[in-house]
Amino acid sequence: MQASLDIADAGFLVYLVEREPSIGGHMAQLDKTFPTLDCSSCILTPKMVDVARHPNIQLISYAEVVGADGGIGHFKVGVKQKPRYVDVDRCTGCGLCVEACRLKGRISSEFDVGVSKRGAVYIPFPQAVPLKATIDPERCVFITRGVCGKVPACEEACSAEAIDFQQKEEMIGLEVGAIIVATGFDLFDARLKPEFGYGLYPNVITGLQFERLSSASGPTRGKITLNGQEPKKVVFIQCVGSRDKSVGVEYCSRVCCMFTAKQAHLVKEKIPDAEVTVLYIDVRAFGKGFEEFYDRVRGEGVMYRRGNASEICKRGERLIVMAEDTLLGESVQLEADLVVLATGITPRGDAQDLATLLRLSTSPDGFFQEAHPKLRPVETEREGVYLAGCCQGPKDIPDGVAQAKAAASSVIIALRNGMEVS
Amino acid sequence: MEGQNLAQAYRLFECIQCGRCTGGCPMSLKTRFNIRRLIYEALVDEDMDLQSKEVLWDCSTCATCTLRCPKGLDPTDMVIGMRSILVDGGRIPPTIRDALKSLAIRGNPLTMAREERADWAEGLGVKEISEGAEVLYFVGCSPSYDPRVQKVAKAMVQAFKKAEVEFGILGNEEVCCGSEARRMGETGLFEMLREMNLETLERYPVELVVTTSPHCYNAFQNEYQGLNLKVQHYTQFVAGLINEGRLPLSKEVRRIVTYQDPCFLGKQNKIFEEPRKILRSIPGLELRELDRSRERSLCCEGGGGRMWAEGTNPEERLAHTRVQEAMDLGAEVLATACPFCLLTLEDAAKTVAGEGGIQVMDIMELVVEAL
Amino acid sequence: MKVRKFLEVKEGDTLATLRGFLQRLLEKEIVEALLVPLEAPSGDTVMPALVKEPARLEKANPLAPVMPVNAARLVSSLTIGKPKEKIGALLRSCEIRALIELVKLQQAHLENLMIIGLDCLGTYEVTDYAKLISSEDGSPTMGLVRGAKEGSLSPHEGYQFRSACRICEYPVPQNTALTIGLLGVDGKRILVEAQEELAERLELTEGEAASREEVIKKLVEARIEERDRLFAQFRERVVDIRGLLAQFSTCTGCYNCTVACPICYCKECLFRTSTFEHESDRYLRWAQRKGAIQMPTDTLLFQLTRLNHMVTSCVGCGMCESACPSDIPLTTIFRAVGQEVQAMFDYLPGRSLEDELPLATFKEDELTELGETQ
Amino acid sequence: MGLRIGVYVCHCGVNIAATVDVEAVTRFALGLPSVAIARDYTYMCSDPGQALIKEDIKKFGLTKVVVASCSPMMHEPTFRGTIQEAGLNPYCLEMANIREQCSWVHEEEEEATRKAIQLVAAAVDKAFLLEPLEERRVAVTSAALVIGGGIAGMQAALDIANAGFQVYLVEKEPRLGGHLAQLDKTFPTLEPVAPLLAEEIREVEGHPNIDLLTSAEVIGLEGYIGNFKVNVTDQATIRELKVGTILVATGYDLFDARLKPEYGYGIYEKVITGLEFERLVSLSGSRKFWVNGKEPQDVLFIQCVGSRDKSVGQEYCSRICCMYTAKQALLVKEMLPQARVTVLYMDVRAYGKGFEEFYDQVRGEGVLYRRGNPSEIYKNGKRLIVRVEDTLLGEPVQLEADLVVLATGITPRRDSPKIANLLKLPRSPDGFFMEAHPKLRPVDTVTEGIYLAGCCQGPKDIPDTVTQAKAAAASAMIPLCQGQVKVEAVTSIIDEELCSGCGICAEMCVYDALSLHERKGVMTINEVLCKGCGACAAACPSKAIKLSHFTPAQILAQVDALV
Repeated sequence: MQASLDIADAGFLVYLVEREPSIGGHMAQLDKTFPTLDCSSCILTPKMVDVARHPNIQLISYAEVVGADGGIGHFKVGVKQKPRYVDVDRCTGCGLCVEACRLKGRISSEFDVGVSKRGAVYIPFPQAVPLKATIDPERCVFITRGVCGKVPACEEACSAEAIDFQQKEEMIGLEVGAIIVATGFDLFDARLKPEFGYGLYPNVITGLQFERLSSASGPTRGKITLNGQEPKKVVFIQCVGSRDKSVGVEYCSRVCCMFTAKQAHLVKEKIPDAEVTVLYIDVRAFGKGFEEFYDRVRGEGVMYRRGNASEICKRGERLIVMAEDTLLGESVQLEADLVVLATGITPRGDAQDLATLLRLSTSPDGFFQEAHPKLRPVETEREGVYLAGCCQGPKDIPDGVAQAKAAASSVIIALRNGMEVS
Repeated sequence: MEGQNLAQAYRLFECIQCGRCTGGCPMSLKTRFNIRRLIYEALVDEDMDLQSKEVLWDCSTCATCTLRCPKGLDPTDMVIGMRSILVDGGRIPPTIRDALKSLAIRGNPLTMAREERADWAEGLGVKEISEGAEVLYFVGCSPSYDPRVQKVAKAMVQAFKKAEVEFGILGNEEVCCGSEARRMGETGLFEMLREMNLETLERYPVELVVTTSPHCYNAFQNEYQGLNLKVQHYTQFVAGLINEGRLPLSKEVRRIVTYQDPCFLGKQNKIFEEPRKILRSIPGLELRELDRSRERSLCCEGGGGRMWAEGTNPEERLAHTRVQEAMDLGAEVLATACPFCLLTLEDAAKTVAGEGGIQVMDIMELVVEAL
Repeated sequence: MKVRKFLEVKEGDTLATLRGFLQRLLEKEIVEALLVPLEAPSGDTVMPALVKEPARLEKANPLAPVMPVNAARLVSSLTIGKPKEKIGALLRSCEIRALIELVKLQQAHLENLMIIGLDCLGTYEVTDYAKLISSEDGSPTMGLVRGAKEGSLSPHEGYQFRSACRICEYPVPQNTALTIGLLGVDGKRILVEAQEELAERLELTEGEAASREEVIKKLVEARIEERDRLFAQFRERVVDIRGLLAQFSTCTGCYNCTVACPICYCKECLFRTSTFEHESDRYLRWAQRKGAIQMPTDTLLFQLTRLNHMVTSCVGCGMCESACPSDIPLTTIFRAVGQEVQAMFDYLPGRSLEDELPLATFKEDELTELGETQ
Repeated sequence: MGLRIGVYVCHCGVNIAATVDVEAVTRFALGLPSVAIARDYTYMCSDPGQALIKEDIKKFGLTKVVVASCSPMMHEPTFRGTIQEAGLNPYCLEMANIREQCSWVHEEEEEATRKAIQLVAAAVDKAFLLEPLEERRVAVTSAALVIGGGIAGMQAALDIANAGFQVYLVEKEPRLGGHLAQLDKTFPTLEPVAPLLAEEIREVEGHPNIDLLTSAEVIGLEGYIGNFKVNVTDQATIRELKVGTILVATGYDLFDARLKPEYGYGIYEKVITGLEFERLVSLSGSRKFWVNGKEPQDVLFIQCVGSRDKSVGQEYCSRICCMYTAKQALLVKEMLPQARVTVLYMDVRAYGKGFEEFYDQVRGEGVLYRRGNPSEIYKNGKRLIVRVEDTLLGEPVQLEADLVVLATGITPRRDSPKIANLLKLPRSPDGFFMEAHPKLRPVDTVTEGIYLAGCCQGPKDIPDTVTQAKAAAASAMIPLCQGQVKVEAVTSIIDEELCSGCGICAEMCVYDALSLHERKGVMTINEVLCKGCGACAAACPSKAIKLSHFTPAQILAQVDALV
């Protein structure tokens, strides 16, 4: 989004292709941001609106790039527009169809990372841009089985007559001078570390799930509760799927130390009498204001214990986190009502496919490879194709924004030079 | 210079001291055995004195530390290396010395005669492998000699016969796989036993070796370089038989059973499904899972020579904890698939539950009940 | 280097000696004009006047224990247009402190200004002074001048000093070019403190006033004791907004306080603008909603706004209280509230030109939450 | 034409309608004086919603429009656009936030509806008094100034120049390159710095669009975005440069290790800083690495010297020391395989791409990492003794060393208060220049047209610096591309009759938009610089400042409707 805005502000036409029904990415899922504790959606939403409203940006959401031929100055990009089964020109985003869907509340919400449920027709979140409904073709019974009552409930509910089951996949051809890849990241699947019992114990959750829990716009309206109960002992575990060769993730995910510190702070803020412990190896509070924030969080009574957790099991209703406190040199068993796993950042599952498609290379960690690690951090080996954000490697928000603007700079240069030639 | 050499040999410099090894170590809670600190001492103390480190004998080589290490190090191997230094220096507990001596002389750690190894099979009509068979059943030391575990071997035979498996045993030619010798620090002895077994095995044209013990299985699978045979633990083999319909389990066994994953089978070789599959195939049997199971299973303390060394805290036993957990679950039977687990857990069951309390059984014994 | 010298009192007449000294300042062209209190034609008070002709200083009476206006306001008028001639201003401590604040607020300038400070022995209300001077044979002044040596400054029997003076911790002026000292000095001499080169031009004599510091200290301690007593009473009276409302309930909205206050510098007070001229039906609507509203309206808002605007700069001269027809204890209120706010910013109004105005500084923990500042 | 107000209440799907009775709100609005029409609709911001408003403006001849929906942060620009298209001045719009401030925070329908009604009433009362405002634009000088010729400044200058704009690059020193020129190799790739840098410098020097001023300093600045006038000392003369945007890349200083006397830096010659180590290695080149003519046997690196240390006023982490120390430790190990190389640390912050892998490699080569930060260094004979608690052993230890390398941190430049003053840049508590928003505007400053790159904003490694430089270049280019900039229409207005010229407003203004008119003795406002934040209006005791669109009368009308 940032890259699009910069290029569009410089006077060039931008096609923004997003695979999900809404722009916003992972940041839309966050509650507050570290270290300033700004509300994430409060600072993101205006940006999303800017993108939607910008005369030079054409937003193509729920679509995927399927090919890119040509070179700098004359790329021909093929985009596959997936059918939403909703006519976006008619849809007002009123949500009546969402309320009406027979599967309402039965499908785990991607946006809330499973903390809440949605229906087969859904709007990912209230601030979504574009604010249009989308029908999940894999779950909608009318699409999968061909029947849904006499008339599909959504169709019946929609006063704008926007539901359109006849929609087909469409191919869009774009001609562009330069391409920015900002496909983001996936989060490490905590199931790959079975010793933590994620997926087994409902009160072992990931950092992102915590964000949805503590978010005021989330399913619990910002109350940190599990089954209606406030946890009194909360343990945060760092480096879950980071710095861990045993699961093939050698690198540091860069953001988890701080998002954990922030979450620990939020627990302390919302449940002052909660005991909050963070288990860590190294606290990487490297950015501007980070160390200060880490100091503050410790000052608020969050207990940092050096030693990463090895295992989680259950004793009665409580979780037991087994770890060594390496500074005591002793094994400890910590009781917990809630364990939050700081799952790391991994390359997107389809990163390799996209790399092949765009003829980019990936570095050993699986992220897209920049042209030179020091001096050309946003360029790729393919001229005219640039990288922004976490698709190149883990990044926090300001670094992601800076890199996006940097990529925009490269694109503006390319486009302006092209202008002079023609 | 011991610290330096160890650091070099086991790549200890790569350790980031995160503590995952010790945190997961089942012994770290009941003894002063702290593997993370051992690594660190080896790194920072060039003149590290291992001789006084009795705690080294606490390790059951369950390898949780190795599995949990985020940097791909093998602390279990380091403990073994440290033990071998102790063994070389002669500072070892007498019980260990006896076991090792017996292994060297008699090919088993139980101080039993080599010639009595196949006595258990008398009258069962078991073929010697020399008579020719597709499958070699490698019995192992305790199933051969220990009266309790012999029942497992016998059950195995019964099942094999039922499924009409063409199998044979090595008889008195069988010697210990050496797994425990290696883990007690006697690398030389392990290599000798390995050579002996390899030589024996080479002589017979079998396609598959099936073991009773996960320890034997692990040794063959992972530590017998040059063994070109397919090796299976019996749970894999028997699960296969059931799958193919060769072993019909028809009798109901109306019992509530829980299952202890042996470290050498589960954690170390990721064989989690097959034992459960067998148990689930037994009609009437209700399988309840322990909280700590599979990758998070709790060690019974039987491995790594611990059958012959008490360790520094003999009072608290993990096997007791385990039996208690099984009882809390309401299980009538605590099943396992490892001779060491069987022995340690049964011992514990007697103390914790008394006679007539929870029963400890090998999976094979349950299988036979269902035949 | 400031030096301490003395002026010999001629014929036991301190006032005459002082007048002579002031004349000398003009004659020697140390200053070209002098702002000093002259005895008013009515004879029962003094008023600051700008004097060019030395002879006119015959009527000067800086020792009179009365202060009808805070002269800082006058210095503001004199200097805001940046005078071309050097002006000397003879001021009390509270006047100088108010002036310092006004300079920071860009309402006065110090170029071409010489601040002459005089030990303040306390002041009476204007009416009390007038009564005293007409009823007594001598003047209300000399008793105080005599007591200055020991620091025993008791008011005339049956009278009181103004409350601001009773709790004033600054009898001795600071930030002066020239200080005229009476406290701790025997009646035969007057102390003069000035830069060495200035002192040389003033024909002074050497001498000592060994007990001066001691005397001042004792005096200030007694004042602080009185101050704390008053503050404690005030805080007992005013524990919540209702208490405060009671304090201000007699305000008639005459705005005398804003006129008297040396700091209140707005050209036109917001409260005297059309902003607070409401429509008739609005008054009625309010009365409807609350059952009754006090007319005049907005007096509490006015007082709170003034408190809000002034309290960080309030030097405690008490002119507001003297001017108040309703006898609202404004000095105590402003000083007690000011004490807390000023402490928060480590700010003492009038202390120094270097201290930044609290309004223009930011402190992370300032007034974070209501009630947290205790 | 009389006052005719249209009120539009949005359901926001179920967001508002589920807790607020929007129909009741609409009915209420219809009953208010001067309200010509009131409607509710599912999504006011949708195209049909906007069309409805436009139609009504024509049909009813509306003069003011009130939209009750979400936060104005969200859609005020949308609706301003809407009414403008229908021929109204965009500032004749008032919004009542009945979503974020009402339906989202209240659960009880009756109360929420009552509050929504009050908010709408307040908005209508304010709308009575709204006045049309004019938006203006000013032309932009098509050139940029880059202050600082380190890697950040050079990269930014190149980007802007490559996009075809004139760039003035001002460097204080006689040569380009900054701190980077002092380094030997970079982490984690161990690439030599010199050739990389030489290439970059050549490119800058040879660029037709870059006017390079070395040994030059900025001494004066006036103007605003699009039209800055900058005075620069160039050799003995003073040049006035006219530029549209300014990019600050003034870099950093290294922490002075003498401020930690316990380490004996400056006393023991074998205690050196990381940068000195770089020079030592660079100079020794392919030759042996010698200290005092001998190969050191024990080399000790100490992390966090002047970082994460409140005792020397450096609270923050310097971000690069962990990795440059790892690199230096590896270099020693490569040159002297037999030497014992130890790194003393608190946390190893190997956060960047390839960093953890590099840290793994360095340890794998036999560099010993011990956790614990040393307390002091003293001498025993010829050897240095470092006293430290090994926190993983939980024991104090004394380590011998032949060479101690202090990983000194990054501090703001000593002259940064001066630069901050000159450019009117606020600084964050750590002393670095402050960005406009820590998350979403990391290279912008509160002053439009001035941008930040590199370590002057906070510690950064090379790729982050280059990235940020390019990012700042993008920001600095956009106004140049656009050719003109919009000026905020909502600004402060000074009533000269009331103003006493006390200057408190100027102290409050972060945009430096207010100044004293010397002759009149009153404040004046530069409307191009004013962002309409209202800080001055709030601070003015005389209420001589009014903020257009938020005048006291307008706000009081709103308040009155609410209480």
